[in-house]
Amino acid sequence: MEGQPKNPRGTSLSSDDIKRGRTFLLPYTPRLEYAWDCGEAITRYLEELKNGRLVARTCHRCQRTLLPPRMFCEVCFRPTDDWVFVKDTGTVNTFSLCYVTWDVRKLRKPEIPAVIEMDGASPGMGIMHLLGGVDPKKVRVGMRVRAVWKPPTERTGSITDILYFAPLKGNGTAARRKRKGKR
Amino acid sequence: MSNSAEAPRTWRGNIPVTSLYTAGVGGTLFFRALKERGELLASPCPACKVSYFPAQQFCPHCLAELTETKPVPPDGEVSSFTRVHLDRDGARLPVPVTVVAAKLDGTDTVLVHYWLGKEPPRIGTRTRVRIKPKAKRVGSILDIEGFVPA
Amino acid sequence: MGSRVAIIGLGFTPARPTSSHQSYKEMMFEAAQRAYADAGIEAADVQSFVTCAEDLNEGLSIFDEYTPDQLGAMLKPMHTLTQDGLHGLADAALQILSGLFELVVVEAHSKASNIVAPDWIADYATDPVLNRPLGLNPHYIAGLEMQRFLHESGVKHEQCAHVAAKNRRHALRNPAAAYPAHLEAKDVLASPPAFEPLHEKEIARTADGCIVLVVAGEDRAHRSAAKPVWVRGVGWANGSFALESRNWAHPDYVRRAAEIAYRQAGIHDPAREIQLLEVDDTYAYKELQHLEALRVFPNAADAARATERGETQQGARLPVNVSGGVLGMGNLLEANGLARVAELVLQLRGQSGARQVEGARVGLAQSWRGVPTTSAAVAILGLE
Amino acid sequence: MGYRKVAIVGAGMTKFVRRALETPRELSWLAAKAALDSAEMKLDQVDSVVFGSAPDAFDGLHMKGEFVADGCGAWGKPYLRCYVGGGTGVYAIAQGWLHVASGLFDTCLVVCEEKMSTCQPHPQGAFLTIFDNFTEQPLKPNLLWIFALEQNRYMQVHGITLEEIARVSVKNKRNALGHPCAQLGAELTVEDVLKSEVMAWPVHRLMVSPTSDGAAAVVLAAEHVARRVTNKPVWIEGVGWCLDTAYWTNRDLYYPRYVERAARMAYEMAGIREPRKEINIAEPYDPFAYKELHHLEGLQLAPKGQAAKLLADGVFDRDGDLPATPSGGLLGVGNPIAAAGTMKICELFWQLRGEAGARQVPGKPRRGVAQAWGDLMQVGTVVVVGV
Repeated sequence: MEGQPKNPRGTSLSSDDIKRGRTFLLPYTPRLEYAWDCGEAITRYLEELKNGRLVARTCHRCQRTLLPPRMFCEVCFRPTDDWVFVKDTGTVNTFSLCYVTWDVRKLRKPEIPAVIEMDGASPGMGIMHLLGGVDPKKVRVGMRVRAVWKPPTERTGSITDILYFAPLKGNGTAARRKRKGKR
Repeated sequence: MSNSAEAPRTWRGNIPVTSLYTAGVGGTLFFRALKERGELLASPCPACKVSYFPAQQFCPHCLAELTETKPVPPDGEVSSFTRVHLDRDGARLPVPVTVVAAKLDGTDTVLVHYWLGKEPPRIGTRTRVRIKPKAKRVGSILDIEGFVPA
Repeated sequence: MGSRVAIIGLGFTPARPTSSHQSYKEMMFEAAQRAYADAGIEAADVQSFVTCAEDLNEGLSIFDEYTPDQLGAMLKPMHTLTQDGLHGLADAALQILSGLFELVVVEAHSKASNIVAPDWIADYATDPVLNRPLGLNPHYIAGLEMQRFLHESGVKHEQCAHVAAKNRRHALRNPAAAYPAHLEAKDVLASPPAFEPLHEKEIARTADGCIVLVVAGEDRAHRSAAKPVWVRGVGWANGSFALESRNWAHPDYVRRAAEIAYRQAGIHDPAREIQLLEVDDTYAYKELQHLEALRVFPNAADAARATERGETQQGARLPVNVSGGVLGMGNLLEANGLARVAELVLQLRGQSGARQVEGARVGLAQSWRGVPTTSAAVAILGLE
Repeated sequence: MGYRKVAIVGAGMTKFVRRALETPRELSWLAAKAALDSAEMKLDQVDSVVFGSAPDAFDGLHMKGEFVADGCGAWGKPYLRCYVGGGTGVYAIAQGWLHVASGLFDTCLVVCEEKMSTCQPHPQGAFLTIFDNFTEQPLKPNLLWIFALEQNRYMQVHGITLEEIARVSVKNKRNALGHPCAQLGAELTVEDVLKSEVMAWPVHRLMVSPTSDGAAAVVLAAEHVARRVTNKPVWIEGVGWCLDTAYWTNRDLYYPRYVERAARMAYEMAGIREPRKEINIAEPYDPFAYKELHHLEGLQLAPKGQAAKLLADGVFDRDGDLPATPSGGLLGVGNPIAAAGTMKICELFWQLRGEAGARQVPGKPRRGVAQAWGDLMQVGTVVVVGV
């Protein structure tokens, strides 16, 4: 028996079809431009990056330290309470070796995006950033890393004020904290 | 940007895409006839007794496939018009642009395009589509220059 | 399962031309906190959430991602509708009437001030093949529509100007409105032409703001802290989107949406059974066009004459857009419909202060999604 | 549970292709028409319409839902466009279910469409902007990052190997050979997959679904209508959806708890207590190979960390105990985002009616679950259907 869907339609166009004028194509570049209000939490976060510090918010009810900071606790649904600084060292939770840029150009040397759990924030509170100053083959989950900052005069108040995170000296995965792994 | 942690900040960004549109099945038929033969194609829906111009693949009233196309004459009448004073940046145009919606004879829908007459149009003004010479046609709605007084 | 649906909580931030002190998340959090406090509930009590937002008004490719945390919706059923807040209210009603949930939150907001080139965003909504190559500011579509509307209805341009003047004046009494002004029809007509016949002061300017509703099933509503405002009917519909095939003089989709809402509400004679209207007036002529489509007046010319005579202003027989409408409060993008609903809730509860309409028991809210759309929704709210 | 009974009575879809000639509106129309035709229904029998689609930046249309409405048959009808990122294609069926279950409508036409080829130079331009605008986009992330980060975490926590994950690609692309709409059906080996280019370790090219253009649609009807138009209604027994926090770097990505929540909601509605025993076919979301395994665990169809082993044992093969993705999935049929989720619903419709032809799962399956996922590793959407 012939299966469903029977005789499906939809016309595939190859680049040759387009060259031969099988259809007409119209390019258009929209102006999708924004100036987003950072608000209280992100303004402070970005300003502190300029100072070479990572700032978080605490929630007194669930006792968590939240990074990136927010003015509300998403677990307790209440305003967060205090600003606290967390360290610029942390532990790699997961990573990738990426050979493609955001606009799909190939890279010979991979970028190394990672989720890094920051020391001083609550367990599991990571941020996304890049790893650097490390042989890609040697990157491991559990690796201890430290932020490498731009020089103060070059900082603009952006997450890119941290160039990347580099391995802490003398660590392999030895400093891996015990909460890693299955839950 | 202020150094003060108190001053509210904005962060600028964009969505970096370009869109490349196909004319579609109906559009390809329509634009090919326009480009190659200078013809204006409509597609009638026999069930709904509506003639769609420009030609399209299906009837939005009943979802029937429109398999037939027919050329229509370039003559019709103005159903509405507007004088546009602002560009897409919101800036005032040096010369306002007049745009009309006009219904071609024998069709039931309108085409929106530039008004090329010196005098402003009125609703009901008889009009005619002006098509670019063949050498300049590429298969676009701009192969039509606009509407002129009939 | 209750067979009726009520609004039991309302929270909002005032509409303002800008809101640079808050991120969109902080704005939503503030409005949600107020709504939950108003309803006497905790966020944890809410079973399902709906946000109404369009990606390209937010500037993010999947805005749905960023909606749950500031509403207390983490790990709950939540989804986005890329439509007006009134569509969101309709969705909440579906969720409740299906028996799936009894407490649903609807949110919509605008951070229009964050959009650098708003008319270019609207341009990106037009048909890329047939219309966009003309390279026009997309508001021209309203100019074309108004011209045809004036022609078929016999409404005079000056009468449209009265709508703009009335609604901007109404906004003077609404502390949540972004564009209050002492304006007369002649001032509106004297403003520069924009998309003739439309003049600049006939076009609503955008504003920022957020509105959150707590919606409940009947049993839950009877146990609520606030006086329930019943959603007696909610309808929504689309017309043909194509400029080529749409109905240029009559927004038949508004009529269709109203038919659905009236049928549910058991309303036969809207002009008699409804005491208060909040309808879309993104462009001044739209209010008149919509009053006809809603069958509140036999035709737009009657609506126009009534407006001219002051019969639709605050204190008169049939007040329309006491909140200030979209012209007076500001165009809140996807939040426009909820701004209309918010006004009805406050009025029906008797919480509207200086602009309180006495004796209103049934109100109608209507939204339209702006150019180039043909999409509208209607809700009938009442005390019973 | 006392819900109004709602059935799927028709299904249809377009071919999934790299670049379609059709406009988004025409693609939607093709699918809507095919679904109505399969139920032998006319548009005037449709009371309400639901549309689903992912980012507007793909099709290149702000308010995409408004633009395509005419193609979905929404002229003069109540019309909602729902949106939960990649989870949309399955959620849209829940949205349609709400329309009919509420009692306000007797029928609902659900259409999902995506035309990714419009987006230039590559759909990645739209994906860049799914990340947080303040704290993540300045790092110039691409979509592969987040999948690679999640896959690595999943592999690390459970000790899963790349070979085990590659088997998903092999199975799904092979299954797709039997699908007339498929873009990327293929007979491959695990070695082929592992030898394919590393895009973002541990993700290899053949572990990634393609970008596609396409549409899919179903017709939903209340019981009295369903019984009139078909003798083979497929009932919607359960729907579930769940959205996790946007702060994805604050969660452990090794397990999709939001899928579990969504599945439990749908199973409770369907009265399912032991999903592994009571479900005959699964169509889990497979935009990347590991995702199928991840989702089978979230769906409670495999114990945590055990899906790879069950796959190796043949459990998820078309003739296995619990066939998973007999359609060929996103990896094989293609991935026009929202349409791909609805394609999974279409597949269950045809499978449960015994109409899947070369793809037919043996043993007269009676109940199936379809699932999609979306946003920032964040949304689970689940629909259970049965006959």
